[in-house]
Amino acid sequence: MYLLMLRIRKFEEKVVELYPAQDMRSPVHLYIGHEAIATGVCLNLRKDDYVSSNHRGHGHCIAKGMDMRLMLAEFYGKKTGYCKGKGGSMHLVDPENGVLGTSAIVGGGLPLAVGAALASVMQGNERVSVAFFGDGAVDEGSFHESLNFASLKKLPVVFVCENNFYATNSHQSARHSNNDIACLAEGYMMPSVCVDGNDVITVFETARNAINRARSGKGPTFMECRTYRWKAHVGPDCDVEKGCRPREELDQWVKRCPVKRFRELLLDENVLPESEMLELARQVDEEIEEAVIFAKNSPLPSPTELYEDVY
Amino acid sequence: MYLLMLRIRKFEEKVVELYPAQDMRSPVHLYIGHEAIATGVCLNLRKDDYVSSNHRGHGHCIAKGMDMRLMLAEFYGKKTGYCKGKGGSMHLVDPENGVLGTSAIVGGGLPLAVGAALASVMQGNERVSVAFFGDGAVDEGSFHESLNFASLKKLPVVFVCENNFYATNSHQSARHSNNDIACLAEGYMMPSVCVDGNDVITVFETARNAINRARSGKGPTFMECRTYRWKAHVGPDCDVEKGCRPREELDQWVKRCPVKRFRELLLDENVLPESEMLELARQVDEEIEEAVIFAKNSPLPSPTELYEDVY
Amino acid sequence: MDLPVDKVESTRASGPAAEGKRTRTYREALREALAQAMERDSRVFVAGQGVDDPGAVFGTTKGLAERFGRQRVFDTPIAENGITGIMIGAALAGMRPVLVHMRMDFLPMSMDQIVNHAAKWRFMFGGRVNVPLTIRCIIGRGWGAAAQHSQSLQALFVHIPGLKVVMPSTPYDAKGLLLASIADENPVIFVEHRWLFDQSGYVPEEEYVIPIGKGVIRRKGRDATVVAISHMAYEACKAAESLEKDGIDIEIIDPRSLSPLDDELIFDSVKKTGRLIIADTGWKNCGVGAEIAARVASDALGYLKAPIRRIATADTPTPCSFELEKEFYPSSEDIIFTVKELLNKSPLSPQPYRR
Amino acid sequence: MDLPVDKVESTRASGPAAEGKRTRTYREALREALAQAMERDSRVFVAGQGVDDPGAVFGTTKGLAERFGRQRVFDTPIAENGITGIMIGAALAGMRPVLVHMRMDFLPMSMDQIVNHAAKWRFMFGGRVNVPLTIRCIIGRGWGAAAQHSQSLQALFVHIPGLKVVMPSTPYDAKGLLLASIADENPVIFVEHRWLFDQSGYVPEEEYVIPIGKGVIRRKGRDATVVAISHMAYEACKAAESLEKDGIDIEIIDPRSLSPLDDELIFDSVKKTGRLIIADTGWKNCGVGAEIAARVASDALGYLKAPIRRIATADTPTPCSFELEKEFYPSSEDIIFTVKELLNKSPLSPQPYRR
Ligand SMILES: Cc1ncc(C[n+]2csc(CCOP(=O)(O)OP(=O)(O)O)c2C)c(N)n1
Ligand SMILES: Cc1ncc(C[n+]2csc(CCOP(=O)(O)OP(=O)(O)O)c2C)c(N)n1
Ligand SMILES: [Mg+2]
Ligand SMILES: [Mg+2]
Repeated sequence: MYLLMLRIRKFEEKVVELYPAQDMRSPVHLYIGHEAIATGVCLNLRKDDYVSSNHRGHGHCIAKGMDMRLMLAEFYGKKTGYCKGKGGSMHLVDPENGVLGTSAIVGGGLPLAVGAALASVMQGNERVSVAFFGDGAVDEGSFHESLNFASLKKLPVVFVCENNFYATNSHQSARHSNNDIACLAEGYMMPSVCVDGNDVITVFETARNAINRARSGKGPTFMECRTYRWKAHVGPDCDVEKGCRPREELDQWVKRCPVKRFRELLLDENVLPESEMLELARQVDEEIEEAVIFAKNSPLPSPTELYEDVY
Repeated sequence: MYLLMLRIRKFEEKVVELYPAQDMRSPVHLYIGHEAIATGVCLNLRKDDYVSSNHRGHGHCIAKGMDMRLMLAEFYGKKTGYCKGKGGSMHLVDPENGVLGTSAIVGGGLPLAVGAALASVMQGNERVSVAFFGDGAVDEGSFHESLNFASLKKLPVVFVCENNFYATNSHQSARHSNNDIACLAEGYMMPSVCVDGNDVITVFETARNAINRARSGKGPTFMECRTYRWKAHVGPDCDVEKGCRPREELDQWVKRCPVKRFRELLLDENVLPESEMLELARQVDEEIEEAVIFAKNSPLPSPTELYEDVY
Repeated sequence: MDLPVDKVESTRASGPAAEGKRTRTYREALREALAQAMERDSRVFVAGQGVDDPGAVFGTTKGLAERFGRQRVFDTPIAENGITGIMIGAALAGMRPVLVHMRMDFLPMSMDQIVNHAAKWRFMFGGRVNVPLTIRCIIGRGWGAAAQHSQSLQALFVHIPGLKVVMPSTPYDAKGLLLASIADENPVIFVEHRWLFDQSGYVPEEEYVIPIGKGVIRRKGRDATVVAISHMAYEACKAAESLEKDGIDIEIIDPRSLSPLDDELIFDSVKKTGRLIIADTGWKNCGVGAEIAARVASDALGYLKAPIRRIATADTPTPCSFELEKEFYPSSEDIIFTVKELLNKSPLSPQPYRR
Repeated sequence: MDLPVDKVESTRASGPAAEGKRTRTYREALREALAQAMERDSRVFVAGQGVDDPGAVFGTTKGLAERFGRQRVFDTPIAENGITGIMIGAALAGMRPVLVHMRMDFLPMSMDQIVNHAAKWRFMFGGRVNVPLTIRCIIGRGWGAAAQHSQSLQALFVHIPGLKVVMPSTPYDAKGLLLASIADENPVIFVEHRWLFDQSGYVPEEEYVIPIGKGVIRRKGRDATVVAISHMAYEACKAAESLEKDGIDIEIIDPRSLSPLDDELIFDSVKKTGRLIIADTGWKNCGVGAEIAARVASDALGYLKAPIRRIATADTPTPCSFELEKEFYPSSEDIIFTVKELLNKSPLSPQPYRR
């Protein structure tokens, strides 16, 4: 678990480092600050369980087992990337790991997860679907349509709303009549909880129950996970300088860093000694370095490949 | 009030009578059975208050003060109709009476009422908007988007859901995870009630409170009015023969006929003597007869009129 | 009216020619295709408003719920965008959904999922996934359906790479193209015309597919090429009968698929006749007629002996009044008028046709 | 790069010619138009995601919230269909909303309200009401925006009667057309190109409108007509410079409005040059180029000395990789290549161009 959180964090930090060189030409929406959510949820999932994700999807993909080398190659527009350079940072997919795809259309991914869950029921398998989405997706009609259908048909879906209080620069209070998203979701007659999205253990346990419930045919569950994004909506910079959000708000949330909190817990409880943590960090750095080398050294697609894969 | 209910009922009965002649070539969605709702709500409205309506809109239009002659002419595709024959039964409008238009797209009318309410606030006037829609519209994303926005901005809107349990032949239970629509609407932090939609007094009083609340700047209210349609989804026939719905269900609701109930109440309470009722009925029959003559005798539009009114 | 099927059908499209004897309606052909696809392939299912009700979408899904169960043939909430996305998700997870809409006018509700998701999924992800989804929808004309219940919006989908669009006009094509659409790995917009449901014609009992992208010559002729889409193919046949009496011999091409489009078939015909008219069920601006005209103006321009004309619905929303509907919808009369106009015309005398 | 404005502008379109001295960027021109419209008319308001945030939609709404208050310049939930409907409702109740989308890709979300409501409302109700709504949206190219954040979907709206569509390419036109759109009684889809925001040019301080439906000749020439839309007008100018060196003289027409389209201006040019190329920012199939080609093939066919060619984005969704983007997006190179190809061509030798 700690390894995974570290991987997501360090992967994104590497993107921050590399991006200014201007050769990763794809808009990046960084997951830094949200790590506990993807980690806590996905560690409960089987390889063949489904995940649908959004524009801020790197964390979900790594947590669901995708290869950082192929992800980074994709960001660089390389032929070796997950989508042969056609998707980029906002569009990752991996059928082998159950990743249905990341949609950069707000709210676009919810119905996909519901549909995969419908397929699971029709096929009589036990696969569970998770939809990851932001508080922005709650604004959309597809939120309502997806929750209603999933609950109506008692489908094995877990809705995971990563409420970071902003959609681009728009605060939740400028968009939602009810700031309590979990409560809104209750209207669809499914269990609905709101948890601290920066506490990986809580997320993990809540998700475990929800996923078990789904797998045993009892229907969908809604989880609102409150968290905060550290970086700008898009790109490697921080946006508080530009006046997008109050600095104090960010500072408060940085104090509640999900990685740090989990690290301290592990140390306090003597689960993992500091030395092993350092070793893990080193290992992750190595993996990422390797991914960077792989990505940078990979060939670009050739122009004629444009015409492939349309049908 | 009784006059208005009678007008709506008899108008629709006249359509039933005339339709088989096959010269009223426009799909009719009859309001019979719902009369208490349009009546109870609209009698609280001022002439310049707004109403948005749907495919089953005849009742709303009559209740909002529209002229049955021009309505019927419209159904017959005549130049003298409200829309010069371009709209037909499903598309009526009357800016003078605040009727924003009836949309035959399920859920299409809700945002229009919300938008008109937004305009009222911006213009600083006291106009209230009412959105009439069916239980089918609750399925749509626009329901969610409209309720959220209206409540977020505290707009003077009253949402009136005419829950007749069916959308075409599809029962509510095949479409809604939560059969309690009013409860679902509560999630948007607005007062929400469910009333007997066949009881015109209850509808009237509930609507009065909601409209007063809206007019005094306190924001939107949601009203679910339970009722039943007597005729087929579309057309003048009854659909129970075709196996669309259980006959007993219809019979139960016919017993609870809103017009009959109100009539009995008026008689019981000695508000209106039988003789005056008959006189009213006669008067309405006359109005409608006149409307039929007007509509039938009106000229058709000329072919070149097709090209007018696009821009 | 019977739609003549030229022998060319057997060479240019798959499947036998018309002289077979098993006759079915367009409606039955659709139902048979659905039933056979569901029978053979457990991944196929049918969803949409009213697919399991007594009306059964004009009878095209009649009996399917009883036969295959309500898990595979089910009604949906009126939530077109969400439901379309759910079908895409099911397709991604290995199913082959057939989503049914009573009217094409409801597709704009789900434009986001169709245009931004279904059409993009395969390409955007480098071909690693695909969306085998068939979206059936119905167009029509008449009886005052008016502006929101009458639109023939195929051009909106033809514009989008990643979607296929078909519009069968005969029972034979309806079955063969529906089976082909369900078997296709890509999203297909399958457009039916309400006025065709009662048409009957030869429909083999066994399963067969008509390749998506293959047009057919409905009638051979030498004086002008009329490309006629969906129900307009019948109007063109009617026009041909009348024109024949005046010694005018038109060739009728039914493209059947609009995306991909069998433009070679059209080019070959124009090379022969030198005159082109496209008769569509939808609007003209940026419509299917425009696309066909533009391709011919690019690749077969030199063969044209007269201007290219498009016949389409008027440049207005659909009116309700039958008196205005007559003016709004094109018919065989318009085809006859335009063919005659073109025969008297050199490329240098344009005088545009009203529509 | 400077976009030459031909004198013809002053005669065919309203407003003075280019030699004025007040220079503003496209972005500033848009902002100025909004500010002036709001100043003059209290019914005008601006809504959309991010219109009041520090980014201010690429700066085009900067300062408006402060100046006119957050009741008239406000952020909205991410609920495009509902919000569009709400804007329509406000327009019906006497306001003149300007709805802003950061990307045109989000319009499919609101297709129902645009196509089934805004476009229909006036006609369907016999002209008794109208929807004076302006929908601003932005297209662009590059930086791996990929399939869901890059679409240039104007053709979808040109197809629909009841909508107007404009695509200004200069700061002068941006201001004049935005003021015209806001003043128009009908829904207007106003399409901006991100690569134009920094362009600067003559922009008068006072309010002025450019009539919707009037194109402009950007460059006079005799060898071929290039109709170039939005940003492609710049690519065409670049091409013209290069072709000039080879002694080839092209005429460039910027239609500015796509619906209604100034087809007379195009016909006149084609009658002179005999060659037509249409360069669009969007897809080819049923695209704007198809419409223009079809009109010319109908009304000016006899004047053509060579096939009509369309230059458009490739027949694929938009790729992310810059290596593939180069192939996907057309540029001045494609225009140069195609012009030369056509000059060597008679109408009888088609050999289609790749795109
Ligand atoms: C339909 C649609 N509208 C608008 C956008 C532009 N947009 C991209 S991300 C975003 C904000 C999303 O916020 P949220 O869902 O909370 O996710 P977060 O970025 O906070 O993780 C917006 C408005 C979009 N991509 N899709
Ligand atoms: C977007 C859309 N989808 C489907 C339809 C077809 N349709 C017309 S009315 C209707 C049922 C509406 O039910 P409800 O809102 O409950 O109104 P009721 O007819 O019961 O009064 C349907 C599905 C439509 N008009 N619009
Ligand atoms: Mg957020
Ligand atoms: Mg109902």
